[in-house]
Amino acid sequence: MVEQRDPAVKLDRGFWIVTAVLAVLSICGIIFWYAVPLQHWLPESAQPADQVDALFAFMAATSTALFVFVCGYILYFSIAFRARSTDAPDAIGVQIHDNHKLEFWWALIPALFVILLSVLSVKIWWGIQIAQPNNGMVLEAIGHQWFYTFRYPNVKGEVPDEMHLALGVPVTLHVTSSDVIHSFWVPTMRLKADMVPGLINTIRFTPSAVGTYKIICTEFCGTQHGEMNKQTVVIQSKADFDKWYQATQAAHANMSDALATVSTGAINLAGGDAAAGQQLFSQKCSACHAVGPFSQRIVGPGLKGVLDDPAHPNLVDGDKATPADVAKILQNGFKGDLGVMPNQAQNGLSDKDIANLVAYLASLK
Amino acid sequence: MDLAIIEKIFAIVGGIIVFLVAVIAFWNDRKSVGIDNHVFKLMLVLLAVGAALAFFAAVGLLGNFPKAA
Amino acid sequence: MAVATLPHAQTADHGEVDRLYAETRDLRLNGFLLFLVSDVVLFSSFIFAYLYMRNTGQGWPPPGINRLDVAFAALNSVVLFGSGATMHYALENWKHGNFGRYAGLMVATIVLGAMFLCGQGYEYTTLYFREHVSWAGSGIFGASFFTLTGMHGFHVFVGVWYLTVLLLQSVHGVYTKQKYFGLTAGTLYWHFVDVIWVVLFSIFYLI
Amino acid sequence: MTVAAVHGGGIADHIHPEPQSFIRRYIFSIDHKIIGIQYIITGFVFLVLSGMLAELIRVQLMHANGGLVSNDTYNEIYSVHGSAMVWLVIIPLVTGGFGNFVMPLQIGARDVAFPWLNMLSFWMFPVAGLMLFSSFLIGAPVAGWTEYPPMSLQAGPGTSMWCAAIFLIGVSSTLTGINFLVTILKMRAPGMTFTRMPLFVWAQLATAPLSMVATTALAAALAALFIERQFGVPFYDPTKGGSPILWQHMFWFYSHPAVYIMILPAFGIISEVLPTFSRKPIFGYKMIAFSSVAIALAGFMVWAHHMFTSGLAPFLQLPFMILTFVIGVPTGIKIFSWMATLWGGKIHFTSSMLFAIGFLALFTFGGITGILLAAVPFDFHVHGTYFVVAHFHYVLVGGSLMGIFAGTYYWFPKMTGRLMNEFWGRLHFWLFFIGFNGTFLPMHWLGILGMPRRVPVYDPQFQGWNQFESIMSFVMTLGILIFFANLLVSIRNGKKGGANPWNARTLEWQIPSPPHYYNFKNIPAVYALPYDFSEPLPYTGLENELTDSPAPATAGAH
Repeated sequence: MVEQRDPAVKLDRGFWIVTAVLAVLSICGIIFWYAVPLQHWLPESAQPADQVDALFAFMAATSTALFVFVCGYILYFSIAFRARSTDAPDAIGVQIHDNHKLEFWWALIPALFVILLSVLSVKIWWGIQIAQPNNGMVLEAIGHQWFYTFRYPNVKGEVPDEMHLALGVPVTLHVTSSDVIHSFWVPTMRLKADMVPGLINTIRFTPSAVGTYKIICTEFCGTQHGEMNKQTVVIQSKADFDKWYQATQAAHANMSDALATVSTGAINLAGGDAAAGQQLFSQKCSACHAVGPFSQRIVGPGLKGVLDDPAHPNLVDGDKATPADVAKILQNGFKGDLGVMPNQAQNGLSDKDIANLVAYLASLK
Repeated sequence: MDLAIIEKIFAIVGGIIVFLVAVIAFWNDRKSVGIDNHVFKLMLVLLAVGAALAFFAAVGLLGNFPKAA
Repeated sequence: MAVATLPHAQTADHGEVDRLYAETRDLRLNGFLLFLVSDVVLFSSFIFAYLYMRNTGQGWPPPGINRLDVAFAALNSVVLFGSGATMHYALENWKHGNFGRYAGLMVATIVLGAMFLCGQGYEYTTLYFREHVSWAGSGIFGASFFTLTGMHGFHVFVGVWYLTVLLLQSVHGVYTKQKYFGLTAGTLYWHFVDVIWVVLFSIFYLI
Repeated sequence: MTVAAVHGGGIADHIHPEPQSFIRRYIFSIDHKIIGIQYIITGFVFLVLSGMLAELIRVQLMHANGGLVSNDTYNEIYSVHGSAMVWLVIIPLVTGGFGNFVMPLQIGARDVAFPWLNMLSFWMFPVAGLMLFSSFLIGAPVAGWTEYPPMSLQAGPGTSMWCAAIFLIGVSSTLTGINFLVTILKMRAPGMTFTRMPLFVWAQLATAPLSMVATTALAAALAALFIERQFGVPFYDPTKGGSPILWQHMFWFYSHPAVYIMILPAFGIISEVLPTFSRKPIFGYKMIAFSSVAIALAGFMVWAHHMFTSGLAPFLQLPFMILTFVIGVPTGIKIFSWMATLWGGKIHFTSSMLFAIGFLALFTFGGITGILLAAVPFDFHVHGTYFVVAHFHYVLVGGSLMGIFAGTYYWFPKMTGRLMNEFWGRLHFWLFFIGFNGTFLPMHWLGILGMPRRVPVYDPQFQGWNQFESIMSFVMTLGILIFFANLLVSIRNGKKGGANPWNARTLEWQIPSPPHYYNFKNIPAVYALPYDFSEPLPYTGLENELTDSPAPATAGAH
């Protein structure tokens, strides 16, 4: 009875022939992924890309082999064990329930594969996230609806249109956003970081091939998300890059370091209501600014006595701070040694709000 | 007397009472069976913890105090 | 169809009816406990959100907002925890047939629950009018504090009504000394509300 | 076998006379079988609606410059398509639909634990669906089914409607989870121990806690989004101190387990279909059952693998990556066991079996691309591209939807007493299988080469493949239309199937088709696993089920 229910498993010649064929097919697949790597279709333009490609080749090759075996056996079993018209209508298959040895092995094989893949992925992750050079040129990319701008050290303002990089010079790129979530993806670099408002993400790489490469946004960011793929990274030789860098520095020499403005006219500060300003301050400002001395920093400096404490350096034009200067910062935002402050477009303050806030700040002595 | 002090005294006394009641109820029930009774016992323990926390907060050992500047 | 007219109450003897009651009670008990588990998850999610926002690196409470008043909250907590204890003994007395003491303890529970709600109302008005802390206007502090405590307060509010209904039901003889699943469910719910407050009290007032 | 043994474990029968009015019988029914069929009909209606949206997407993408609809309309279309397919089609069909109809029959119960609650859960579902689709009237959500803030905070009023609709369907899902969990734990027929439960019941047992716990977490996230949109209370808005990443954590803490809510019941359906049509016991019963539970548990610990590029601390990426890889092990065990079930069988290629075998191939593919996506370095490259789109369509269409089709062909005779037409069923399979692969296979490649998802217009270099995909999607649609035609015709005119047309061995096939109101005249006793074709059926107490004799007077009343 027991023998009938669990007969010994006999694998016939057909099975071994199919296994051999599948093995050959798998090896062809593996050879294919190593002979024609991803680079063949999509060039590499930065240093860690080769590591990502190596990982992809490994995963694609092993998965192809696995998939060929699974599908091949399914197909073979379906054909070999189909019910034939000569079978009795109530014919049943071989009544096997379990095979602990087999189950052990096929639990072990994926487990080993997972361990191998983990080791390899962690190693390459290390190469991308940790082992990249730390002494790179620090750049910033800022996402907007629906374009990118870039900031370079010692270049005032934001550089539009193209991001220039020098071949072989390591880059530390901080990305963030001024409105909604965007993403910074250069397919040829195999690198991506989401641009999240209020958060700075960092990627590090070394440009490795001269050329012009697309930057693509992969996080949905509004109506024209699909068109946010027009800008490029231009990788140049060091000499060409330096030329561009100096020209840009000169062209931007007269720009304000403040972020782009919305309303440009001076704000009428008359009639500011300090009580309303206090209310606004607790909602809008207190996350970053304390009502304390200049040295009490949260994100930005403490604002007590901003208009008459000599400890407050003037941030706008070097003279003693005036209410108009403070209003200008609230209006235009600020970027400098002390941090980044959003401009009027981002903080959502009306001109009247700004007047109220200035009145409140003036009352802190 | 200051309102805060009255509040604290009530909280201290109440905390002790509730803590003791919860512990006694737990002890009386310790051998009961059934999933509902097991849940009750767990809840009583947590209740005792809560009462203890309230007590410590009222006597000033726990809680939000301005950090020494 | 024969099954459509099964007169089970006539054929089954009394013992069978009791067994049937025990079994349906078992189903309802398990269902009710699972409902409480999903409610715990709901609170946990908001608590996670609060702790996550709290740890985004700007210090807590955020500048411009004073620390919460621990002394009053401790008193209010003791009121709620006390109601948990009275509720527990109310059910114990019901089980032992002391219906008079049961009713007294139930009334005490309801009153203490209502007192807690009043205390919370007092705390909210103080925060709003004296400290200008509001739900939508005080950044993530107002958002997390009022959402979580408000959600809990809503549970207490529902619980007070629930217990009142249970008290009226038991006065009208809906439950017997043997069959009192509704009271068990009410006690479970009330304990649950208490224990959630233990957590909320710790994370808002103590840390 | 004594009467006492049969009745000994019978628990909590809901003994009410069968309602006679049309409304109480077919509209506000508390009978799990009717409710299950209601779920299936409603789910298929929403499948047609969101399938039409899918075709609009494919028509728009025929040209690199779009041109069918405006960008904003396109965004609305794919957002509603995704949300509806997940919450109004797959989840209600696999849990509410097949779970309701089949699970109580398979465990030998007369109904679920809380029939009235079951009705309530069902009626939330069409209401939520109408809310979601009517959001088109006031400006539907645009930010995809994931609705990441700040985009979702700025979008039109339909986004609040979306929150409310998904919240409602979430409550329905939670209640169903509680209901099923109590039913399976407490209402099995005597003798049906955990290791004698059919695998579909195991799958539902693994799914129910997921719907119960994870969906509640989603409810919290949705409530916060709704509150923030309507009352300006800051949770997610970075300009007010909130965090957009918080939403991603809360959303994916639900939505990763949700993937398993969608796929585990499909695993269960496959595990019933394969042994029946191979005339063989399922191979490795315990391994399949326990791996379902392992997948469900591990599903709670991997949510952040959807967020590798969004600023997760680098060292947090590692555990999430490795745990995700680890889920591949139980999944692999399942696939190998199904494969071994075919070996040495007598395979009957009914439509249901074709879909089950197609499921094996397509789900394996989708599972493998899932492993690829879990590797952080490769995810940096393909996150947010068409590779991801291709991956989850392989898992959800090639996996869950194929499972739903297999289940429909399999249990249709039990629901109606009639068989579906096999010729059209096979045609449906081949058109669907070829069309599906033609539509989604090239997407992997497009994603790797640089096509981001959620775009109404794209780089012209990808136009050729997109046109090919669109044409193949019409083939797939044709297959689905044939399915619906077959379904509608067979309800009236299908061949009579009798109680057990497939010679299947689980309990639901031992009673008439369609089953009568109380399911079982006598609650049977169970002696062994159902899948043993060389043995007699392991049930007693079923002698009267297929005869005309009236039920014994005690049937129903223990």
